[in-house]
Amino acid sequence: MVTVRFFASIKEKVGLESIDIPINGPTSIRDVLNRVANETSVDKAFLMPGGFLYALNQRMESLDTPVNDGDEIAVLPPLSGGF
Amino acid sequence: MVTVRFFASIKEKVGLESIDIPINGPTSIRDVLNRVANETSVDKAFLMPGGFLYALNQRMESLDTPVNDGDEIAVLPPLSGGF
Amino acid sequence: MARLQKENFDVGKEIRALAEKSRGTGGIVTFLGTVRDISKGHEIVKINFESYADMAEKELDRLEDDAKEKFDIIDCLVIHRTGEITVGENIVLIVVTSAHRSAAFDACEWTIDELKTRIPIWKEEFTATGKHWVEEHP
Amino acid sequence: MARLQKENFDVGKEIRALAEKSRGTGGIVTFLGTVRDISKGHEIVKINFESYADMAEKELDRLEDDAKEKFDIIDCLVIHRTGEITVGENIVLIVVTSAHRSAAFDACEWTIDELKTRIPIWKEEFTATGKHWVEEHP
Repeated sequence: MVTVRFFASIKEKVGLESIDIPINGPTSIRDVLNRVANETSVDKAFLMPGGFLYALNQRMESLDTPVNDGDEIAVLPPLSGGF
Repeated sequence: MVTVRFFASIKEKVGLESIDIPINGPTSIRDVLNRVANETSVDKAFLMPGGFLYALNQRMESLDTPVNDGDEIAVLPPLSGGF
Repeated sequence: MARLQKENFDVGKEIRALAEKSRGTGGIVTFLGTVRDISKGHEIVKINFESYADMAEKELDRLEDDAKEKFDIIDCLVIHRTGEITVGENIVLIVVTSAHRSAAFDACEWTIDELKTRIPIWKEEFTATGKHWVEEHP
Repeated sequence: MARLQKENFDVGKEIRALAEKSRGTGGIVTFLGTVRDISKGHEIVKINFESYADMAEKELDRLEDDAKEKFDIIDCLVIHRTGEITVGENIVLIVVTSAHRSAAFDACEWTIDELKTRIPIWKEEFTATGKHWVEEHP
């Protein structure tokens, strides 16, 4: 099982703060997000539009990074901290 | 008459805060400082070593700038404001 | 140690505390970001910052460490507020102490630039006509 | 309006006052110079700043005006202390407010660099073994 967390505009559009996805065998962040799309009404292209960042256990990673049971993935829309 | 003011290390070495120099006809800052050297024990080269700044009526000027009766000249050793 | 906090901060107090950590401090460069009244032509009522808090705190600490490694500075402090903030109020503070002012300026500017690209924080603007997330969507 | 003064200044208060002059302020860059404990290998007890006060005040005002003309900033404040100052205490403060942080950094760094070349102020250092004027004699 991995937990996928959503923030800001993505959280509002998905309608969830997070979702748990069971995994079996070798799985990447991209695989998990495809599963999120299958199990919700959310489009793949919406979760992976090309300009988002993804964190695995609170570190930025690419979509191809492998995930393990117990990991936390976060979908990060374009950042706007600062001022 | 013009007043010549001294600051910091120059004031200590000249032993004066200021000196009044009478002038007649066309006179430059350099002329006035030569007169200061003549009327005190201070060397010309000490007042005009090449790295000082000079102010006329509180504006930086070159040694060749003409002065008029009532003007204030200041001999400024290398500045060290800031921190 | 970086801080992510809801509460406001006292700029003078933070600068003093960091400067007093080292008597070798000669130059202190500070960047303070506050809430502007206008954003892209819209009058702002207030803003709200959401964060991925656990990650943002770790990344802010890393940002301080990276600044200290990259530049010839003594110390670096970053504070970022979250939650609702009104016009004119403080958002973010970066303080850099150094013996050399040029390194302090470079480090402070680098740190605010980096912060905007690395720290998972999102801004929501509230205007007279509604609210929206500030994201340059691809 | 620049200030040359014997009294200390409250950094937080000065920043707040300048920022509040314009609600368009988003980024505020500050340079604070304090007295270091060591100067060229000598341990400093205190320092003393002498100034050509009338001229220094005028030049400080001009410096603020020049910064505002040269850079895309909202406002610029310069304060320089005179007289005796002990280790760790404030000497000089430059605050630049701007809508654009990059201009604020450039303006603040330019202003402290210029200050050192234009303002008739001289520093006397007091060490355990005596005192001397800080001048790079030609």
